Amino acid sequence: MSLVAILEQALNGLIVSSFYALAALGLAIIFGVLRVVNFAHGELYMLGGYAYFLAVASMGLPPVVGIVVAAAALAAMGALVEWLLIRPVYDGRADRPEEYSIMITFALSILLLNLANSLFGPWPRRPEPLFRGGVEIGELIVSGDRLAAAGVAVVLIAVLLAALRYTWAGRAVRAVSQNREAAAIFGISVTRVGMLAFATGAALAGLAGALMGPVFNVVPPMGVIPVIKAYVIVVLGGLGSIPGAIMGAIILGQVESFATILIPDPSRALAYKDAYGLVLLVGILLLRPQGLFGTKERRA
Amino acid sequence: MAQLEVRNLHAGYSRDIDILRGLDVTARESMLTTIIGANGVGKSTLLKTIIGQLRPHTGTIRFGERDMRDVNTRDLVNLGIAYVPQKHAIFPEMTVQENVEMATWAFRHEKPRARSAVERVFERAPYLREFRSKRAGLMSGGQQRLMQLELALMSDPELLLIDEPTVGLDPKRAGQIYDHLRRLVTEERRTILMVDQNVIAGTDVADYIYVLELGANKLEGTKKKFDEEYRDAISEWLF
Amino acid sequence: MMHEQLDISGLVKRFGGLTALNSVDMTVGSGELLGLIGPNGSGKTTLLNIVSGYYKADGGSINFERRPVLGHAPHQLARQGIGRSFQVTKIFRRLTVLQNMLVAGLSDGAQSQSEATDRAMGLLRDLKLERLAHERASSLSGGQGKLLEFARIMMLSPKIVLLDEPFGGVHPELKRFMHDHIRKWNDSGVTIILISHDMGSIFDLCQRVVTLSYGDIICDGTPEETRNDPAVLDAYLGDHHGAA
Amino acid sequence: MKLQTLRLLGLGLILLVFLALPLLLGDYWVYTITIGFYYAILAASWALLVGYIGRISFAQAAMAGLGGYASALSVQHAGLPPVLGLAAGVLVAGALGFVIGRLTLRLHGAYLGLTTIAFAEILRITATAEYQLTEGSRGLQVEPLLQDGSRSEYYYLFLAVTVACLALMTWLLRSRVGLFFQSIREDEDGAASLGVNVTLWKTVAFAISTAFAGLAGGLYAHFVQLITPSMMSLQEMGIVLAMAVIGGFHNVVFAALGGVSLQVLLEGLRELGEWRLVVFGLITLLILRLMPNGVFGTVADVLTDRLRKSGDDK
Amino acid sequence: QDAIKIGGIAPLSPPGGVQTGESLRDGMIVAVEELNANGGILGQPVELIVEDTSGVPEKGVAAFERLATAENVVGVTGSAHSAVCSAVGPVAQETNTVFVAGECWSDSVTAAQIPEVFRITVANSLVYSVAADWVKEAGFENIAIISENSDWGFGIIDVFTENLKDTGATVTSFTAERTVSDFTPQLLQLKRADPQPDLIVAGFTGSNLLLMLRQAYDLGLAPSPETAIFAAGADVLEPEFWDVMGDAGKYVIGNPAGLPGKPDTPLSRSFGEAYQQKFDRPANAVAMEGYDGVMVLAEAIEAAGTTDSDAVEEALRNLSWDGTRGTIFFPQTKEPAWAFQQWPEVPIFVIQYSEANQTPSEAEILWPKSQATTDEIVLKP
Ligand SMILES: Nc1ncnc2c1ncn2[C@@H]1O[C@H](COP(=O)(O)OP(=O)(O)OP(=O)(O)O)[C@@H](O)[C@H]1O
Ligand SMILES: Nc1ncnc2c1ncn2[C@@H]1O[C@H](COP(=O)(O)OP(=O)(O)OP(=O)(O)O)[C@@H](O)[C@H]1O
Ligand SMILES: [Mg+2]
Ligand SMILES: [Mg+2]
Repeated sequence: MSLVAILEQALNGLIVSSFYALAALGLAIIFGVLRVVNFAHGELYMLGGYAYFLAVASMGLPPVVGIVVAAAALAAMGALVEWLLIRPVYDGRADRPEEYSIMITFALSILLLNLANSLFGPWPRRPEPLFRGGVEIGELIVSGDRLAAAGVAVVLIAVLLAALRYTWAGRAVRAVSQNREAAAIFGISVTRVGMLAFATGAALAGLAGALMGPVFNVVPPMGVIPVIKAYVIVVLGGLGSIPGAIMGAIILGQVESFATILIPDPSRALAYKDAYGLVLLVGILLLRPQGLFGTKERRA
Repeated sequence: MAQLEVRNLHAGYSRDIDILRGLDVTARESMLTTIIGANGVGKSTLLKTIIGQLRPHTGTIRFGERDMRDVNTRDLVNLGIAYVPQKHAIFPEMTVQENVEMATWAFRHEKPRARSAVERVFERAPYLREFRSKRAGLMSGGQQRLMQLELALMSDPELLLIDEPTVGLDPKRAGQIYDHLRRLVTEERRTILMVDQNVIAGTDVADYIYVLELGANKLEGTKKKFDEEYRDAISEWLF
Repeated sequence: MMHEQLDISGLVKRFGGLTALNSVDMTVGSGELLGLIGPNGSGKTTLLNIVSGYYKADGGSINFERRPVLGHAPHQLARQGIGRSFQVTKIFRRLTVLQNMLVAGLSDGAQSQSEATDRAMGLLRDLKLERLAHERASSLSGGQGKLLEFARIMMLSPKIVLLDEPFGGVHPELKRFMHDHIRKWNDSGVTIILISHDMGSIFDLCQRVVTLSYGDIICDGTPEETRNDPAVLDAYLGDHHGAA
Repeated sequence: MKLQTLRLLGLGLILLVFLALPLLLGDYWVYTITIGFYYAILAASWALLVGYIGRISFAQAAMAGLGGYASALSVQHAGLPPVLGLAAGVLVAGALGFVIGRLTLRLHGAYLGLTTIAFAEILRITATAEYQLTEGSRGLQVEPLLQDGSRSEYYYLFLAVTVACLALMTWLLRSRVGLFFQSIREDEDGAASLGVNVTLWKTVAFAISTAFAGLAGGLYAHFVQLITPSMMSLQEMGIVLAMAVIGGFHNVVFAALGGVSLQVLLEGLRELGEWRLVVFGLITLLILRLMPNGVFGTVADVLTDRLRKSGDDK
Repeated sequence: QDAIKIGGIAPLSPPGGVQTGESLRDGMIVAVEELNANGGILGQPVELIVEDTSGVPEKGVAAFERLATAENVVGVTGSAHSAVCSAVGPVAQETNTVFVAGECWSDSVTAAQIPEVFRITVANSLVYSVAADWVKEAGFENIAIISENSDWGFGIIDVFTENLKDTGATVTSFTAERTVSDFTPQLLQLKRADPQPDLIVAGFTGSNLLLMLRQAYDLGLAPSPETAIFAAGADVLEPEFWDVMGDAGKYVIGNPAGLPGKPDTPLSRSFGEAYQQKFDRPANAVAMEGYDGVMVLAEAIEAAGTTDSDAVEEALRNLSWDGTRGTIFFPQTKEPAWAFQQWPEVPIFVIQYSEANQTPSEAEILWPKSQATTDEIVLKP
């Protein structure tokens, strides 16, 4: 393989990583606060894609506005879901909060996916991207929509990281995730933070869907694969750890990019593409059950 | 006149079962009031009802002018109330420093106040300094409890509600805590309502004592009255 | 007739830069009732966690009845007769109180279900928990949880019991019950290591007291010796000698 | 005691209804309910794992698929009779369950859930990609279990196996093992301190549960006579999950009833066309939210409550 | 008056190819409406019952079961997934219900030689040998096939490899899951390959086919002067293709098993109009198969004069009916195996879009030579 070819694959891997990271971010935040793995995240992502499509293609709004619309719509949706379905997880109404949260979000994902199938129909849609055309970096060509999505993703990730670390809202989010009772005693509104976190997570899913829609088409099952990658990433990085999620995304992007072309049997190499990350995940968990960046707990 | 008054309180964990059955308790201003009673009589339940984790079935709870029946736990700090629950309430995955900062949440926008509150903690509890950048959940049981007591004091509460202040603390530190609570009452004129199983020490620092039995009042009186009249009742438990 | 039942030598445990146990040597004879005290963070719970298999050691060795302890899983040690309680209770919240007891009673397969139930009910009666036998453990008060945990280990019929702060939040009256039980247990030959900050209980119950401070044993002697040891006074008791 | 007899009576009644159904229904519904039995075993096996030992797995459908493939392939290549093929399926699924249980010992909650998704997807992708062996997504033709078996013969066979499986599970969970499972679910460290072999039971629970899934998958494959990787998909897993939840996943019998009744409901909703799955998702969501013990669980709770009350009155 | 029931099966929910499924179903609907408008079959009204297969064989089997045993349909048509068509064959036989397979191309559907199974669409061997002829004629030398790992996908690879064996052309193939949506690593690899392939065959369906085409275009790989791209999935025939692809759809090559208006008969024209009017979109090969499927069944019932299954089956064997795409009949030859009850004269075209937003009928026909609308064997951008 020539150097250019290697670079090209690495670059593609990086771009894909930023997509994965974007899809995973919201998941990590929601888990971070509510200790809920949002199994409906892929469907929220898909709804973000449709919101963007409706805003840009049907209402004729400019793409930038479309992205904002998608994020806002999904934030509202997230708040609603949190209020209606998620709240029993932490207000003591659910007898088995952990299982409840897993099952309720899984059920929600079934509902949303089928609802989208019925409402939007099977046809893929391709809304106008933020940028069109190709960008040439030396000999490497990257298409504009991908680069735009990747760029926005990187910026978003940076902003979010800073927000979590340096703003009070971010700290409140972390505090609530660790001890709800203590948070309430110190004056934090647990329900508001819970809703904020879920709405933010959903908005991030929506953003990801809006940015990815023009790249991978807007279609009801569009969230299924990315969300599995997102799971892999957040688990790789340690659930709830944002830097972990980013590392996880980078690793996964490169593994998929290179494994697909390095495995000698080309047919198998591609057939197993979606399995590489899963195998990696299983491998890493066996060595470090808390993920790459997760931390151990005191036992007794 | 900010005293806490609980009148004819009925409360519990499910609507149809009263754990507290007509309880009357008053935490008088600038006094340390201690509640004692057998396990499961409802002491913690009383505190949880006062701070709004449980809703009273009937009865009244007043703090000064404020009707506390529909209070939300998150508003406690603003009302000048701090609460230390029986089980640990800290943020285990945050560092000690971050825990201390989180305790200033309610007045985070008053920067000088928040800053000095943080500084005071580390002055008062130098041992916390060593653990400043260590995750709080990794400290020993007693260390966590101590930190939690410190956190509760940061907001300069008028009323302090403490469920078992010294469980897990070594005798030296327990003694210091009792001294400190005493000082808060006598020197800073704060009001404290605490539950304590450490009957001797807990009543020793108290101004006023309640004894509960099965969700209702059994005995009450000033420390003096207790020392004089109810010694026997207490020693019956002890020996 | 006493022999060395638990033999700890050169035990080291580090957490990152912090040395929680600094080459601890200690032997406990069969049938002893030993108090383990020390300031907060001195390493008591850590020691217990290692002896009962929850933490790995960074150095040293432990033998229980001449068999090595390190490298064995907690349940194996429990079956070999090492029972323990937890400073922060670990009760099975969604099981009933009785079921909590039965787990301990049935885990070695030696008792039938009805035998175990009878024994459990007897113990619950002693600890005033009988009324709650069929309630979920999540509805116990803090002190009742402690009692349940105590009762649970008794079901296990251990040879040595490690109790971590068993009296925390327990009412004096029931504490007396617990004292009686601990003595009875001990009289029947069970070795007991008692961690507690309740000096009354320690000095009342124990023939020998070991004091830890910053991972080192600073005193090992009778209650009398311990009470008057200047190092212990300075590090642990302060001026409130046995206030509790 | 009275409660116990009534419970038995109720179960007997349900069994009678199932015994009578083929006499009342046409071939198609008999076929549908037979498939419902497959889901019943699968949902019950999942409830065994999640409800009792608290280990969430999303690999149950994949395990059924594995059992199906193992059985079908061993019949095809090793020339085993289908009954032995089934046994092979049970063994293979149980063995892989044991391995997964062992590997994921230290994981719980969401980590475990996500890791089992990984295993499930790896299995499904492998079944699709190893075309030469499995015929990929085209599907593998499978020997019938009964030569020239009629619809009702299959029905009664499946009913018998389902009842046997449930009896076995119930017996296991009523024994001390069930208690150990639950103690592990509540607090692993606490259970270990009382001598419960946490490692062993967690692994065994996984293996038992997947072995049942493997059996269900094998039966299904030899009944439908066709098996494809889509049987191992997460979508399929979602349906199994919904069945257990709707029935009540705290109890294997309720979960199983959920399996049969949802299969029937799903067929009954065919009129709705593409909205069928929407309605289905909505029902699952509502039941989870409003009746966390599931339909049958809630009904049983209410009935028990009534009985207790009326008992008190006397 | 009892209605005569005709069953349809089509993928109407994922993971099936829902787009194709809907076209197929809509074609059937047009046929049934036309039949009823003309007085039904044997004087009885016709009822169409369409079941969803999700493109999954077991579900297809269940759907067929239901149609045959619960609805008692006279015959079933449709499918759109080879795996489903193959899977329902044995059920058709068992329930003695005829099945007229539409839009499933794997050889194995008819190669099983089940007496109840007839096919009115192409077999892979039929279509790709035609496509292979075109490839030979065009002189492509390095061919890369990326296809889904389904019966149909593997079939494409097999037939191409087989037919181009003796031409000296190299055929490289990759297969992937139906759900893979990012082909960039492979496409980059192809782009850097030496020599770069001159033809890429995209053996996918649905959104993923469009994604692959799009990604190849964005990377500047194909369609380009060096590399042509051949999209095997039926999705390139739908108008929505252009919504998604825009200009990137220009110069994409497709191979429909029939083009509306070819042959230019009154029936093919009237069907095209009725379809356009009812569904507000142009008909395509798949819709024509849906229509033909129902009509073939109706003809057979009419010819048999009864709904008795054996009689209908016999009537199908002897059928010769002028459908939208030519005269349909089912030879009884068993050599090669797939030719049994396989309509041999399915029109097969290789078309290439020369402008954006063309319908398949407006595209240039490259092959068969006799029908070609351009002299070029392949158009280059
Ligand atoms: N979460 C709960 N759900 C139901 N009942 C509860 C719950 N918590 C406590 N109870 C019951 O309420 C009664 C009072 O409990 P509470 O915790 O107030 O006791 P307490 O006086 O604080 O005892 P302790 O000194 O042991 O902490 C007990 O009988 C207990 O069984
Ligand atoms: N898992 C852990 N990770 C990091 N540090 C730990 C861990 N467990 C204990 N430590 C540290 O080791 C020291 C000893 O802790 P340990 O819990 O043994 O104290 P202790 O003697 O039981 O105290 P207490 O009386 O407060 O319960 C403490 O400084 C604590 O911070
Ligand atoms: Mg209490
Ligand atoms: Mg300790």
